[in-house]
Amino acid sequence: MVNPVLLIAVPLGLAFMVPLIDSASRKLTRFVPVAALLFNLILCIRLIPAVLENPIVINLGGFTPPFGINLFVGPLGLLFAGLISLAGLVVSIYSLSYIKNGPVVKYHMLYMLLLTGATGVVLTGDLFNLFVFFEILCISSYALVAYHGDRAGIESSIKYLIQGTVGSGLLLIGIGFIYGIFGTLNMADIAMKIATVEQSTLFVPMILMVAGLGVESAIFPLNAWLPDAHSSAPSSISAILSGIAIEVGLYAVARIVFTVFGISDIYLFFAFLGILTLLIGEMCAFAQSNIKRMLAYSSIGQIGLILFALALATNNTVTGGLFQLVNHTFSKGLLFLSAGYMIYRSGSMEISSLNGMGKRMPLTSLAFTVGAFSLVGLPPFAGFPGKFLIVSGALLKGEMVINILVGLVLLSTVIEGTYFFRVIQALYFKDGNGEQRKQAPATAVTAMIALMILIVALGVYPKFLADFLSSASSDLLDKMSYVGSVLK
Amino acid sequence: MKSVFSLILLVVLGAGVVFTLSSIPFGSTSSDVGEYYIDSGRADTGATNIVTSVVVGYRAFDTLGEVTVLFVAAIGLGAILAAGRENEEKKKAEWEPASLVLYTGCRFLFPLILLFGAYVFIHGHLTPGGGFQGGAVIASAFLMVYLGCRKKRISRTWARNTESISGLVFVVTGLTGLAVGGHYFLSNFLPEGTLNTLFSAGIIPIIYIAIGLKVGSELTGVIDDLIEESE
Amino acid sequence: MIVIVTLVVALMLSAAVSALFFKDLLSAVIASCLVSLFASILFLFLQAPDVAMAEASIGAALITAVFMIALRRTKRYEE
Amino acid sequence: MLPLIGKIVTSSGVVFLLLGSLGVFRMPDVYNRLQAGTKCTTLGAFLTIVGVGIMEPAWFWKTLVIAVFILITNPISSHAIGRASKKSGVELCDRSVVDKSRDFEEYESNL
Amino acid sequence: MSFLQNNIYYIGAFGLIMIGLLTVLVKHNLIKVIIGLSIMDTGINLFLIAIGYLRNGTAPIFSSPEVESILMVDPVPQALVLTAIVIGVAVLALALSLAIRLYKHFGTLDLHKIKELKW
Amino acid sequence: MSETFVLVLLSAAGLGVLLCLIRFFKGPTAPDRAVAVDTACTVTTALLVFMAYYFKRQIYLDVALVYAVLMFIGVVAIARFLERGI
Repeated sequence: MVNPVLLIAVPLGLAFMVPLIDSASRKLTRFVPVAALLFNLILCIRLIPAVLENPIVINLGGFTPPFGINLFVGPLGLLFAGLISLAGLVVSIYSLSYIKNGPVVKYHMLYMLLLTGATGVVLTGDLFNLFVFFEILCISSYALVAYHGDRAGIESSIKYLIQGTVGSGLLLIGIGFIYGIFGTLNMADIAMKIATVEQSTLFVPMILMVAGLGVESAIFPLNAWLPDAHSSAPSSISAILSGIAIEVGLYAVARIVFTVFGISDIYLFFAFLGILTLLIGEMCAFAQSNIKRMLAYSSIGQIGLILFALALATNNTVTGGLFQLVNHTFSKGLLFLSAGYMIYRSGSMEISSLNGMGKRMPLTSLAFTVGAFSLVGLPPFAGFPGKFLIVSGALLKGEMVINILVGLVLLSTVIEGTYFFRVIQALYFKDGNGEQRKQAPATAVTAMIALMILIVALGVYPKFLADFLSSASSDLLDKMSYVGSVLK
Repeated sequence: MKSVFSLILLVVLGAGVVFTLSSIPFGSTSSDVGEYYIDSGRADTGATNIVTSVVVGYRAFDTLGEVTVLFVAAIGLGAILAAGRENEEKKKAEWEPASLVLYTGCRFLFPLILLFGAYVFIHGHLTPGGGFQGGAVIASAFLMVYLGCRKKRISRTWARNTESISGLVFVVTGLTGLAVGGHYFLSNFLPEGTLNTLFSAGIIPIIYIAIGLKVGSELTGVIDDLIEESE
Repeated sequence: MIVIVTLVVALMLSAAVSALFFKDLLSAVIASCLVSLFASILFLFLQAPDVAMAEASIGAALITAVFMIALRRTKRYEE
Repeated sequence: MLPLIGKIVTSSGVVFLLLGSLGVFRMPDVYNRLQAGTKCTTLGAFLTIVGVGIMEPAWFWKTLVIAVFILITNPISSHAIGRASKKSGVELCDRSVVDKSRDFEEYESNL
Repeated sequence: MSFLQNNIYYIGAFGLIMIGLLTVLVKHNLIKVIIGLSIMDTGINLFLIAIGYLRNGTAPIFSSPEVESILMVDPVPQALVLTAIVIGVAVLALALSLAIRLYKHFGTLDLHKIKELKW
Repeated sequence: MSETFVLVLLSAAGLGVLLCLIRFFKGPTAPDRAVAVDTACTVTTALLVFMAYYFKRQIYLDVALVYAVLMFIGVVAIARFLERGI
């Protein structure tokens, strides 16, 4: 059996090695992230059978939990790690040709470290360790948002940094309270001891931690940074931030709320929060004329939908939510990547400037269309099974409040369809100027085709993923088996 | 309006905090984990400074993450300062040279402070201090050189290579532990030696020296990047 | 002993408040340097010499210098 | 015997420290404050720290290192501040009688 | 007196956190905001250390034989704070470099005057 | 006896720091504040050595040493900023 700690250690070692590689050969550095993520992907695939049997618990340094730090590689963690390596691999292939100017070596290092931080967050079983890896994720994304060094990038990076730093401060205060109350930092240990203290004392730490993580995962009142940051970053980074970073934040929220605290009284509150985030995201997206801002607001909406699905806490809805999450990573990545080259070609981010793009860049436009259809949830693509599972699972609960919320979900889908259709109309049914056909570079096309194939394959054979996802959802919801497998 | 709103927010936060703090009395609770570390930290890791044995022994993975955070910040700072620099007009900032007293003093103190920094991180497992503090002291020594005589600069390639080699030493030590030390990443595979001597505590001094060099060269690089910005 | 601790805490808080009010950013930075100076005394009172050392070395000297460099590149007075 | 000597040395050092701080508080302008704050506190800190070393003989060498460090660094830093305040245009207080730095500048400009 | 003895460190820590947060929320000069963030960081560190304190305890370092029998304070928060301090300085350096770039582009540090992007 | 002795000296040093701090708040110019911080740091170093004596731990002297070294660098940084040196 391979050791899952290599998922973190090898990319870190490679990242530390990049300056040495750089002094040997400048061309080689661009391929370091590709190599590291390929390695991670292969490792994840090799781990699947073992993890489906039993979650793997790795004690780092040989100290048993709660005394040492442990990694918990369950189906959910492995799903996220695999998703990160797959999406990261595709985007790193895309950015081989997309990133040409500026400090390229530093871009690739930061990119790799961002994904390593994300992997660390999803695998760790220790609260403070989660904070540390979260900081790696956040700091590298602050720097990457400002990568081009233009006015918008710097400004949005500042906004992001201030809000993110306050958020991580709140998270650290929450961790301090948790340590003061329980005397331990191991998540399984806290989950076991949670019944021994009064629930009212847990309220403030939980609010602080959820607020801290909520800044990164863009839950409603804390998402002011997101549209700016996602729209002014380089497109490859927008794809990663939308597809990976906020999902990882959501994972951390879910892990803390479900597994560590597990207080079922407040789940409905999170469902409301999710619906609020969904509606606000979709409405703001509808009002945008800038395509990247539109996609960024749409990410807020999708996060709200996934939060709603997770907060209902039945096996069906959580499976649907995770399916929607996978779909969002792929399709939002595809949307940002294709939009990146369309913006590059037309020189403007306004939707009106994309008129007639369907003739000038047919493949890129096709990729955009596939991503949009999949995100809306049209049947042949990967978005459909996820939304179907969420809606049917929520209706199965049979409560009046939840039925109303489901109605709002459907309404938001309609809004989403409308604004995506507007872009597609501009792409195919409006005449633009300049008819010369010029395709995106080969690496970018490869990345987009790979994502399209993944989306269609998941839409056609949802069963392929759904089985794995249902075991992942039981990993999230079944607190006792988590505790049992960590504290043997 | 905004300040009133933020005051209300702070008052609510403060009330919640006071409520929760009442269940954490000051200075009387002790955690099981902490007691375990104090009781068996010396036997487990061989370091007399229990904080060190927690930082580089029990929670070494955190430390790896933390070194990475600093690394990320140093690279990010370099990227931000470098981005778009080429298409800006160069402006020569005038600056006052340091006085002779400061120049001589800095030249005299530089090796002493460097030595002191090295002492701090080499003795990390015996006395207070360790990689971060020692690294910060070393970076301060270089900062003092920049303050005293600005023309003297350390070579960037040298600093970068120190940084990446010491980072690699950390990761490779961990992987060696994975290979030979009973299949645990970062496990202590070297003999622990006698307590309270310099050559004890297995891999802890090695890791602390690596951290010290890495933190020192990274912070020096940060200061160097910032100072270079105006030239 | 408690009197001295209270004195240090009061001085620390007043330094922090003055950092909020100074229009001269240089003074505000010096005030924040004082805050971490007093914080490191408090860390020593709380029996944490490692942390006191780290706070003194990083919080007081390095951060002050970095702030100074940044102030040099930007503007000294808050408008 | 040693503890008593240590106590006397330490107490006298603390008196100097207190006087130095009082000087910083009371003096009229930067240069006078610098004067009080450096000379008094350097001696005061030296005496107190070495006094502690005398009270605990095992610590003597380490305290001596700290004291010598203060002895070296304190004049340099106060020199730097003094020069900086002169360069940044802080005037002497109106009761001062001699300004060697201005005299020097006049002398240089007359050359 | 016993109130002070029990709470003075918490008062100091949360005082710093509140002052820092207030600075971040109210001030609109970027350097001031960054100073506020650093003050808040210091407060959080003080809070974490105060949680681990044991009355009449000593530092968890077995440097000499006579400390064997004395109570020792909790080493875990100290280890956490060492990490948190370094993370704080990393964020601060990044923020200051962004501030330098911002001043180069906009010629001001006032966050209210910078409205390239609508919120 | 010994305890009260140390406490009296600690309070005296604390009073010194307080006086420096009042100068810091009064200003009026930035160099005044730098002087106040410089003096406060020197007094604080002495105070830290006292605290090592009070707690009877030799290892705390290292903290005082770091303090003495790094305060110097911090104050020099402030001074160099004032004379436009960085």
